[in-house]
Amino acid sequence: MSILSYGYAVWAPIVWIIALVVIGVMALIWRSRGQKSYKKGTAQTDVFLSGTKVPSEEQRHVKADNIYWGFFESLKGLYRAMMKPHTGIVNDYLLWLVAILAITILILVLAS
Amino acid sequence: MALPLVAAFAIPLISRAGPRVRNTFSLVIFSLIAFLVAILAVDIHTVGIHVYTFGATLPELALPGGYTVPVRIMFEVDGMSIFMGLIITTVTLAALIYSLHFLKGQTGQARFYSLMMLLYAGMMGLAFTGDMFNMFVFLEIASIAGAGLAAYRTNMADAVEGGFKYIVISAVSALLVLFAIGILYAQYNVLSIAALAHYMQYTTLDMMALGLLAGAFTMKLAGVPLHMWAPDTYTVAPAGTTPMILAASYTCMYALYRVTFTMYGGLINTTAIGWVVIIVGVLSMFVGVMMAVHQTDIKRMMAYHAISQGGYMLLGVGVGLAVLADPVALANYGRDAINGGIFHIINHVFYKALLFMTAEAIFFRIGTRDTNKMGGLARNMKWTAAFYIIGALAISGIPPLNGFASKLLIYESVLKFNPVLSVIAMFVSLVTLASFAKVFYSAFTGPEMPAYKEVREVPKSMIIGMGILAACVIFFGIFPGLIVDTIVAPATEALINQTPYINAVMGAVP
Amino acid sequence: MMEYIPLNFPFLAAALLAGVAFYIIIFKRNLIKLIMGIAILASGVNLFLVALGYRAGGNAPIYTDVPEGTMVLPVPQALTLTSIVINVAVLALMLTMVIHIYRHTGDIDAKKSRRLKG
Amino acid sequence: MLSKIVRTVANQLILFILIFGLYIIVHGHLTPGGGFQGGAVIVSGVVMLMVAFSSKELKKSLRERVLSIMESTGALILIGLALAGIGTVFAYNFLVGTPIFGRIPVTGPNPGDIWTGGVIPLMNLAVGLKVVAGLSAVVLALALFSSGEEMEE
Amino acid sequence: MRKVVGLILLLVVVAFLVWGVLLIHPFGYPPSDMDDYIIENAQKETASNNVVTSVVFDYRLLDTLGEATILFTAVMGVLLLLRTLKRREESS
Repeated sequence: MSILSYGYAVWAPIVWIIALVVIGVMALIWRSRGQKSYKKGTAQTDVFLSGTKVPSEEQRHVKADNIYWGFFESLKGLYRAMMKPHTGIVNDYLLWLVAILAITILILVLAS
Repeated sequence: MALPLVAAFAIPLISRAGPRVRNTFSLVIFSLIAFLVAILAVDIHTVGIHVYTFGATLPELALPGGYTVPVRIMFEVDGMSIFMGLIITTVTLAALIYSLHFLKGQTGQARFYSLMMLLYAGMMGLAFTGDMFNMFVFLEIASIAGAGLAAYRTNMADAVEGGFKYIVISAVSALLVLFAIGILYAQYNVLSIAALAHYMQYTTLDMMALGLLAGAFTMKLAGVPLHMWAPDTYTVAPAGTTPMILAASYTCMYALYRVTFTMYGGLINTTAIGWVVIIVGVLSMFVGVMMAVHQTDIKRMMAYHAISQGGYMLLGVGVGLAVLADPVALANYGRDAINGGIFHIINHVFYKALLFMTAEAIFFRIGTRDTNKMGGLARNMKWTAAFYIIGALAISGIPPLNGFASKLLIYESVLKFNPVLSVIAMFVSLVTLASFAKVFYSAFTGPEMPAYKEVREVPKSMIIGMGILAACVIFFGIFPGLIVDTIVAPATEALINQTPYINAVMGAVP
Repeated sequence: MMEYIPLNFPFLAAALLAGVAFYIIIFKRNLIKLIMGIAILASGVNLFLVALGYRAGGNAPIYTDVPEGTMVLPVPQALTLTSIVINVAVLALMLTMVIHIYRHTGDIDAKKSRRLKG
Repeated sequence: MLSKIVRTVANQLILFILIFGLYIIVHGHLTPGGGFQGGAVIVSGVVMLMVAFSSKELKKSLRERVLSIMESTGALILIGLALAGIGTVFAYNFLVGTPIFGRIPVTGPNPGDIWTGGVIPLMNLAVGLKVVAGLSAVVLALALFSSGEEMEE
Repeated sequence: MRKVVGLILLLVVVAFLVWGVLLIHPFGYPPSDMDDYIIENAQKETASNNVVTSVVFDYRLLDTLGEATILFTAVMGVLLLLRTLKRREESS
């Protein structure tokens, strides 16, 4: 019923969910055995920025542009190459269509 | 035979919805249509292929008495067609419910709903028809309705631009399809798909026609490098209609499969075509996801993800197509690959529609799609955030949601075929998760932006529309075996083995 | 009866019309010219379709006071009729959108209307 | 708003254009032509009026709501005629053999008979109505929009 | 650069189209199974003299239906896009 089984593998979501619940319960138990001296609202939870004053929350929220900055920085060449064909011009789309037509017909005619 | 009732109920509704539409009226009629489609689905899965000839003295009388070519237009519904029909109906129902409140206070609602129904009718006809020229006609219906809907917000310049790009692309590809139909008609003087498949001789002209059809349909289903129109159009389309345009592009994928498998099924070397499809699929996956991580516009990112997920489907079906020749490999992993590719269509349409709807909910409330300006929205839009999490986990293949099941099928079968492709697929899935985590962090979490203090939750009908899709996503995730056995396996069988489709019409002809 | 034509001139004309249309829709930046190119492509396809159905020496497939003899094929004419109306509809919608683009960007150059890119 | 001569000639000419279009529509099952062609002819007459008089003048007589309702009724008649044959099959030509439009002509060349064709003449009329309404609505809307006017909702 | 590549691809496609249309049956002598049936039986089945009309409105009625639907769609779209924007809440 719920088991997706085919020739060489089996995927049973119910079993997976049960395992997830069990692991979650175990994690909660383990967490409850943590140290008790931690209290919210005290100075323990404040951000400590090596003495300098901490910026307010609005500044601490990272903008979407800055997430994965290193990823884009390392792949800059790839992105420059990939941005080049993405000109928002309709004619270019149709040129790509003509190119694909030529290649496809060539392949198919040669394959037959 | 519920099919003509569907076709007949859809179109008068459209015509009547023109002058003055009542939302309740359209809802009632549409739920009736959905009910009929469900009946038809059960009927098909129990009985088999249905053929309905329009205008003959008997519905089953495909061939005029003692004659060897079908003359009239016929609908021919098999497992694959009804599969697409179920997808389209569910998505349209959700989109209709979603749009009820979304359009509050905007002009031209009557025409909006009538265009929505027309788009639905075009997609259903495209999925059900068994006639090439009729397929072209329904393709045009879907294209025009989609373009008109995409340009709905005429006060925004980019909306009109996206609609214009969509209709230009659709017009050119539809004309190419028509040219191919003319070539086929010139050779065999028939227009029915089954009759064409029966008389097909794979001459050079047939190959040219196949090339034209494949190029045009690839353009419509937004496979790299013909994908550039998709982000422009998906981004600007108003809320309820973006999932429908998505479904329209996958209906074009169905048309491509129908042409490739059914009409050209007995081809000698399907390996070449299979590898072409595989290459297009891998390119779509990689380029789509790489461009998606880069985006800051939320709906644009989702559109690029739609492209990359379409690559998964093409990959799965392409593997199946490449091994269609030898039965051993087909029985070993090819069938599972096609299963995964087809199962991924319905999964992807559901969770991507859900994501588009959440994005439109954000746009509906705070009036921007730029993720740089968002932040802390989960405080006020809890339902939207929850639905977004469900959709994001599903699209990045986290168990037990439905994205994982189909992706697992694709991974395992492709691993047997060629390990490199499987590794690429897993990498793409990883980057997908990364990009959605990025948008979730920047949009929903974080401190409360001062500008969005008074942002409220979206109206109830939008939540209901999203909830339907979320329920479908979770259900398909929990019971994948049921779905695959009931609706996916018949579709795969219909694709792999085209003789029943042909014999349903041309059975009497030697 | 007409004698045998060695070369399919009407089909050639249709193919060349399609080529001209492709040239226009690829290289002309003006949106109005783009629409013209699509119209030319449509007319080329229609010519191809209607030329498919011609039968040598045939007369129109209408039995009202028709002279005896063969008839040309009726189905391609019906298909052409349908596709003509379809193209009329598409062109009307495209022109509407071009009017809106001109309203917004004051220009009908495809290079200028590229807010959505990347 | 062109000169008086043009307006007078257009006033006289529109009648003939209408008659010719109606003739093409009604004889669609006997002579070349049909609903679409006749409708296009009539719409050309409407365009001529629009050129002769200004489109604002025409807006008073041709209201957009009326046109839309006309088009919907045309489409509905077409659907209804197709649906009326559902007794046998959807889109079955059910009028053949009945006294109305039902006479079957002798096979082969013959002088036409207006009472033939089954549902085809009625469908021609419906399509003609639809085409006239739709295309004139499109042309009028385009003219008005490009001339700065707005068509009433 | 773009012009050169475009011209080459264009020439390839046009060459294929020309080659293809030269392979079609000689002009004026088409294969005609379906159309012969229609020409013979149109008068008996649809009681209409105009065979083209009988094809449009009887044999391929669904195409005509879809065609009318397309016209309807286009009119709806045009009137939707050219509607007045006064009573609209600015959504951008």
